[in-house]
Amino acid sequence: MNPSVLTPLALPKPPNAVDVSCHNLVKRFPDGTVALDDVTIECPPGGITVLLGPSGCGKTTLLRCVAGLETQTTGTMSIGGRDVSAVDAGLRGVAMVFQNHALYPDKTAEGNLAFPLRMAGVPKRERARRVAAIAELLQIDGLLKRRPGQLSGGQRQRVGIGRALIREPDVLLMDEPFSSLDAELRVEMRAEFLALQRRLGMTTLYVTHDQAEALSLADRMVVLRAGRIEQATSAEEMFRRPATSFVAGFLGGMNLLAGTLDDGTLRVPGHPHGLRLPALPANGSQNLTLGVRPEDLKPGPGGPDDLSFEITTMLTELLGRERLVHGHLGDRRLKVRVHADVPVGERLTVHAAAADLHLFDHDGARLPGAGD
Amino acid sequence: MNPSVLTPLALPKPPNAVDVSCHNLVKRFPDGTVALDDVTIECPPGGITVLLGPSGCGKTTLLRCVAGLETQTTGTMSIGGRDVSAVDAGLRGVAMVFQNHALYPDKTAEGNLAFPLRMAGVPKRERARRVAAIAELLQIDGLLKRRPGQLSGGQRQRVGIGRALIREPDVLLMDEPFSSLDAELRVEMRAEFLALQRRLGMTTLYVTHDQAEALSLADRMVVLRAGRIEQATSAEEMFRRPATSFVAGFLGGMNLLAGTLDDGTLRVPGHPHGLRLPALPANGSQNLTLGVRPEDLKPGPGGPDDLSFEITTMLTELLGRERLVHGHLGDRRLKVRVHADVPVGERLTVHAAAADLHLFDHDGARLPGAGD
Amino acid sequence: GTDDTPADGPVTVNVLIPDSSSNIVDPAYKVLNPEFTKRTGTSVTFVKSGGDYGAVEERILAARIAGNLPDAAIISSASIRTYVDAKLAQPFDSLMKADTSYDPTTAEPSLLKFGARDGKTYALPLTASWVVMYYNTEIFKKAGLNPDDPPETLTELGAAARKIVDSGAAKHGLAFRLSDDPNMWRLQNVVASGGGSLMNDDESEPTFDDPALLGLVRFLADLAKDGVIAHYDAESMSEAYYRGDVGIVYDASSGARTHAKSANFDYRIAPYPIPDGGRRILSAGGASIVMFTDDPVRQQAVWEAVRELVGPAGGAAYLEEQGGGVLVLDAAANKSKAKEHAELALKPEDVADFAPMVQFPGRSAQEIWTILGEQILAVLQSGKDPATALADAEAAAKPLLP
Amino acid sequence: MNSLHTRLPRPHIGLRPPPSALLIPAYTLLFLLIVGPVLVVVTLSLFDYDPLLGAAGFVGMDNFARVLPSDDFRTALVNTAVYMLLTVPVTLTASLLVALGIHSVRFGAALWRSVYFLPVAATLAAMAVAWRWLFYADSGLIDATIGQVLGLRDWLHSTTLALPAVSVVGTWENMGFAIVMFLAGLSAVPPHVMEAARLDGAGPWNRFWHVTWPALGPATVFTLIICTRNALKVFDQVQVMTKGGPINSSTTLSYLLWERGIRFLDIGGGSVITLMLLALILGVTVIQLSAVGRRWERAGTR
Amino acid sequence: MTARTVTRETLTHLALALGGVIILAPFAIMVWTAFVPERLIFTGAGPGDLTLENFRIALREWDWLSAYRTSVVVAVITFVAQLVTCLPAGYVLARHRFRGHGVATWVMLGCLIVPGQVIAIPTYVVISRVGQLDTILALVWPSLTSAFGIFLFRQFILTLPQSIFDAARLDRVSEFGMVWRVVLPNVKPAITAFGIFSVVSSWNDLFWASVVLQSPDNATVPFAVTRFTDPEAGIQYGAQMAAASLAVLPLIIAFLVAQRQFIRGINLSATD
Ligand SMILES: Nc1ncnc2c1ncn2[C@@H]1O[C@H](COP(=O)(O)OP(=O)(O)OP(=O)(O)O)[C@@H](O)[C@H]1O
Ligand SMILES: Nc1ncnc2c1ncn2[C@@H]1O[C@H](COP(=O)(O)OP(=O)(O)OP(=O)(O)O)[C@@H](O)[C@H]1O
Ligand SMILES: [Mg+2]
Ligand SMILES: [Mg+2]
Repeated sequence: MNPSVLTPLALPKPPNAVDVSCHNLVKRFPDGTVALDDVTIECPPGGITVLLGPSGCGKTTLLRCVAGLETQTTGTMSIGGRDVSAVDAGLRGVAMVFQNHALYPDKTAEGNLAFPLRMAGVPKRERARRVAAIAELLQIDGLLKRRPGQLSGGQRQRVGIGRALIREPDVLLMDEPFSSLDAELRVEMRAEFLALQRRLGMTTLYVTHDQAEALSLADRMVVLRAGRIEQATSAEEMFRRPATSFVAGFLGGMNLLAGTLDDGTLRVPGHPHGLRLPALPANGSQNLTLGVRPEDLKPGPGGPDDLSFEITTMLTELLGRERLVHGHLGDRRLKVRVHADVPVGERLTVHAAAADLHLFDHDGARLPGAGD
Repeated sequence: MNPSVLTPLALPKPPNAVDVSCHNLVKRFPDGTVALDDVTIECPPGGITVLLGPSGCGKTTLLRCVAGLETQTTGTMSIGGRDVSAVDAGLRGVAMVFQNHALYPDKTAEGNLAFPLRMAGVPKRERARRVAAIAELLQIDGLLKRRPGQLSGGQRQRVGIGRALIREPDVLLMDEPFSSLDAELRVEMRAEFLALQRRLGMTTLYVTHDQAEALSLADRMVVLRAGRIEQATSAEEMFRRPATSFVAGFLGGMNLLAGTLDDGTLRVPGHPHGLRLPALPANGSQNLTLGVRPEDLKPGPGGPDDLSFEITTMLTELLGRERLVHGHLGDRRLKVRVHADVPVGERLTVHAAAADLHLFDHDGARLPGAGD
Repeated sequence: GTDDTPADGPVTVNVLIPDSSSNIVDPAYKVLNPEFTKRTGTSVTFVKSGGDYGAVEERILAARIAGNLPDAAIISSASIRTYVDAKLAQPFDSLMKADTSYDPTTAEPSLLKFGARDGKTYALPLTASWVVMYYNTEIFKKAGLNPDDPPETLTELGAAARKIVDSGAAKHGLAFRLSDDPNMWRLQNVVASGGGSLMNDDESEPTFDDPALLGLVRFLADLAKDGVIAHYDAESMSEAYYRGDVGIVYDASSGARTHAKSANFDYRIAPYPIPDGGRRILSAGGASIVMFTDDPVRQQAVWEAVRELVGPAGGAAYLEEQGGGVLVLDAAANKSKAKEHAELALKPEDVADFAPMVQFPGRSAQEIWTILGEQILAVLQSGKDPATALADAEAAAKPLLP
Repeated sequence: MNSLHTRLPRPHIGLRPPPSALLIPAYTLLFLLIVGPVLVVVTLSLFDYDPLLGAAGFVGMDNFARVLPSDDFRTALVNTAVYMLLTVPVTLTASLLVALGIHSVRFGAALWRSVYFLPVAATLAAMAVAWRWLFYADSGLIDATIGQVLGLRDWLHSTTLALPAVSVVGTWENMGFAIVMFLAGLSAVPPHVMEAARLDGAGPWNRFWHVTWPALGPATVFTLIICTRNALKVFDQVQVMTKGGPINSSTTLSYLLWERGIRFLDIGGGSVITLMLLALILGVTVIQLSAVGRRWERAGTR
Repeated sequence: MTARTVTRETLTHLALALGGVIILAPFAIMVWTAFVPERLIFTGAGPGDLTLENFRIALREWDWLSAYRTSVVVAVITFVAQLVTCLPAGYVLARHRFRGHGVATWVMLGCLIVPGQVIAIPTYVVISRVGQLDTILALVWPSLTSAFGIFLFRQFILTLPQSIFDAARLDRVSEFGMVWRVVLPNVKPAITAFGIFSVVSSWNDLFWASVVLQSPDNATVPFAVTRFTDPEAGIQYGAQMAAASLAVLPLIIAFLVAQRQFIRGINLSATD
């Protein structure tokens, strides 16, 4: 359950929601690349599981394995409690939005949308009705007579989404479904999709690179890294208490400062003074990584319980209302989100509350402490 | 010049930077679709012109016309002061990152990257050196022996970017180049690209749906809408003073409240009381649209010079540190960005400073007033 | 017709035909018509081979393997022996004898011999054509030859042919078909006229060391060496002749119609030149009908059809179709066309001497002919010694005999 | 959205017949129509079978011992190889050029397609006559043009030129086929990759070499193998043009097998030649597939 | 169009025209001869001499309507049967790996190389044993499927993007549906090419027809062309060329109709 979505849209799961799970999935490609390395995932039935991870970490491969388009090297997969490891893709009741759209080049947008219904033997009139409805939802109603080659990137992507949704499948796999849409449309589509998903209760696996999308959709969030699961939990939990420095860096772009702990002070290479930490980790680890989010760093010296230090600004970026200031502390780069413009090449004192600090050990594992 | 980038990276333009301009470009496809309708653009030589606009507005078509891959129906195009309207694509000195990557399916990543250099007759060793350099830059150095079919979406996209950059072209066209990359990598790549662009001074036309990217890269920003130019100016200017309500809504997702002005109060349908505007537009327009960004709305009643009103919350979305609260005011929906969690279905008082309000007339054109 | 009308409906028999040879099949279509069926109770289905005699032989082979031979077939008269040797052809004798209304004496006796082996008649010729010489009088005149005095012996032929070439009247004096001439028809005729034969007396072995054959090959080789003679296959031979590039050809009398249509110059027909001191013998070509069925009822029906074809009606039809370029079995019909035969250089005494072509025994007959042809061509084209070539041919042929 | 409420029937999670079931109709027929009869022919190579007498006797390898060392066989083998070398490279290159030409023109492509298609459609019997006239000594078009330049004359009646003459006809016949194949293959060239190549500064040659040629891979492999097969089993052209002559100089294996097996009624000998021909074509196909086939095919596989 | 492209276009046309002359020469001879009186064929004729006499002979001597009908029926049945059997097989060989895949591929390649003459007699024996000689079935029997077609389709299916097959599998397209709904519309140029060869070769096939045909009513078009050759009397060139022209006419018309399919209607760029 997504704790952040507490609206009437969050209907109780339809009783027919199915669960999807993978156990010890390994996928090795013929050239030896191991794209998935012992992946075990349980997707909440009727919920949305968001997959996150750096480019090339195996997200698409995982979806393709679930769909049955790729055969896992070892491991098993079950859908609705049944082992489908050896079941044909077409019989798993899975629909997918492909990263590259994968439209039928010879069929019009309408033909593409209607195709899964034709395959399911839906009568013509019913088909037309449902195509019209989904096209309206996706705002492509004026384009139904065009072939994929005559559509823009975003339009193609929407046709691809429509083709997956129109079947109202038990399991929906979405591979960066909104990546080619503009921000406004993306937000709209996301909301429409969420409403539909909540109503129909299809178990969804969702890959996205958009953090806002991930956080707002995820009933469960899974971070993959080089074919392995780094962390799998709720969105809120993951954002608040990233289990590893990798997750922390990946989600929300946390600044990570590695150094050695010396008498309550974090020594960072290239920086003359250390950082005096307001709280220390429970165990006496020597090599530490300190994490703090750009938006948790505020200009000014802060209070006595805050961590405070000085950086040299290098570059600022306009983000809209705010600016992202890139600076460095010793040899380390870090980013700060500020509201006003700051001059480049000068020193800037920033502070962060003890509660906003995250500590990770030598191997990147979270240390209980400050932020908890 | 991008006013937000005031770092050593912003080198003076190399003397060989060329200008790119289109005059009264019209593109009508054989099926009658008008994708570009009288578009005139001047791209600053050596700068980055970012194209923004909703899906299907003609961005890709414009890039393709500039590249010479599509022949304009009417209008002219010049590159480096030379009329290239009838010049073959290969002779325009233009490189392009395609929305769908368009890699050579039979060549390895390395082969794809080296191809433009081979065509330019660059000797083998030099080619290898440059391929290695660009691959490292794009973090695909381990993948050089793979074919496109063996790469993930984001990896393919990076190969496509590398292929365009490696030539160090005079003119670079980039169609959503980072859309398949995760947030972290995207920021990194963006910075690397910017550094490279500043160093080489290639005149760049850049399509993106990512607002942060648009704002941080644009020397000049152009918003297209249904094949026409809606506004073309600097990023900062466009963000601060959107020329139309369309731009305002599109860039940064401004809340737009249309209503009628009645004695200094904006009457919004379905809302019993009106909104008392702290400042009025110069002319006495009756039908108005009030624009205010979600992040400019702050909880609480605010000061006397602030606009203040009550909304009913409907839904909250986690954005990371912050939350986006969807609410309604009468029949209108609006969004507020807040730091704390707010209960759903309750009333929330918000306020905005007069300087953060934007007013648009009946046709969507900006009215001089409050925000200026 | 016969008196005994069949009790239960018409009997249908299959006759395999070389359907590309309209000269041979069209009269058959014409004669074996519905009226014939009504009259005799025999109906004939023509089975198309899609080609000429060669195609017919391929079809017989396939049908033989499949065990569904047609009831009868129209084949080249030269191939009769092959089917007799293989015991596929059925004799007509008892049918002929039983048919009281048929009078064998109305048949040209020399033609009747064509299908006779071991005292039985295995085939009846529908047409018989003979070799004649066609020559282009315009070329003759240009070469200073007298068209009214055509060559009659090989020596004269050689001289005339050389003169044509030497005077520049035509590219070649003579064309002589060898390579694809079934059973070396032209060669056989000249050799026989020179008193030789390609086979021994009991027709069991080839005699390629025959002096007449050797002489002929030497004669041809001499001419070939100087380019006087060329074009050894059917199409090139006639095409060169029609183009006016060749003065003289040995060709079938049945081709007279085609010559009349295709030659855009003045030409004449004369008896073919023979070896000096020889006596002209006509080894005939043409089409014969053989019967394969051994079912008495069907045999009877085949006989009805054959009799119609070789009788007066068929004879007349063939002579009509071929413009007199052939002889038919019905002597009376031949007489009525005697004048045209004369124009085709056939004298009455020739008819009496009509002889069938020789054929090698057994199934390898075609291969032996091919071997012989290739050896002779090797002489003409690559200058191989004639005697060696013929000896080689004989050596290669021997193992192929049954 | 409300209209999207009826749910589709759920798919049964279960097993389907394997895709290879789709091979059944074609392969059943292939076995019935081709493999079976071929096996019969193979068996016959061990027998001395007189089709006319209907007598057959098992002779073991005698037929092989008789046919394989013979001059006829050796000549036919060499002729077949020469014919292949004379036709296949020319056919493929010329057809590819023509197809590229037709594909590149903006106007008149339909006209050229028709022109180059005509030879495919025409009946060989009639075309043979026309070709004979073209090859006619001295005054025929070929002697009058190429012949003048190269000093060659009367191709069809020359023991050295008859085979080249037949290969001219074979090339001409197969070109129509190859052009049609290449034209179909050209429609599979991904247009966006072609565009990328243009922007990458690739000229026409490089665009061909780096984009078109790889994409044509599977079509090229097909055309190469079919053209080679057509060349190795050439029969019709030989029969209508030269009947194997003069003096066997244009006898190919296929012609020899027909001559032996059908015309000479030597079924056993014909079967041996059939076997040799099949082995030859199969061998050449294997070589082609392993030399270039796999590589070219993979280049165009998506 | 720039001057450059105009020049290139013109040069291409010139080159194509040059090749076209060579390609068309025999064909032109055929058509020309069909109109020339027999007597003038070898000595040359001018435009004034042309005549329809040869066509009159060809038309009189042959029942063209019946031959066209039989040939069309045979061509259509053959093409449909081959398409129906070859397209699925080509698809499976191109896109699936299964046990026996290699064997199946080699069987296909093996069948591809067998000359028709080789298997004619065994096939003839079978057909005659089941009493089907002289039927349409006998005519089409050896061509009910075609290794050539399987190979051709396999090659063209290889060039389709894998992603459309993935999408279709998830759209629950059965393997059967995959062939007809996904492959078929995307390999139209290949089908056109295959159609051309299938139709042309069954149309022009004399060999097999002459083996199994018996009655004149079933004769196919090529019989008409060979009809004017006599082993002794020679060839009636004019009539033969007229017959050959009449024989090829329907093919040309069919080709002009099929041409459309060659025009690229599919833009595969929508998918990678
Ligand atoms: N067919 C293949 N053969 C070999 N390696 C492959 C193949 N397909 C993918 N890979 C590799 O497997 C890894 C995982 O690929 P995958 O497509 O799952 O990544 P992803 O997480 O979807 O990335 P992205 O966000 O860039 O789309 C990548 O490193 C990729 O290069
Ligand atoms: N070949 C074509 N024929 C007809 N219409 C086309 C064709 N290509 C594009 N269009 C239409 O032209 C319009 C502009 O397309 P374009 O690809 O330029 O959009 P875009 O701005 O790039 O959109 P996106 O952000 O979705 O990629 C769209 O409405 C599209 O449907
Ligand atoms: Mg992916
Ligand atoms: Mg686009």
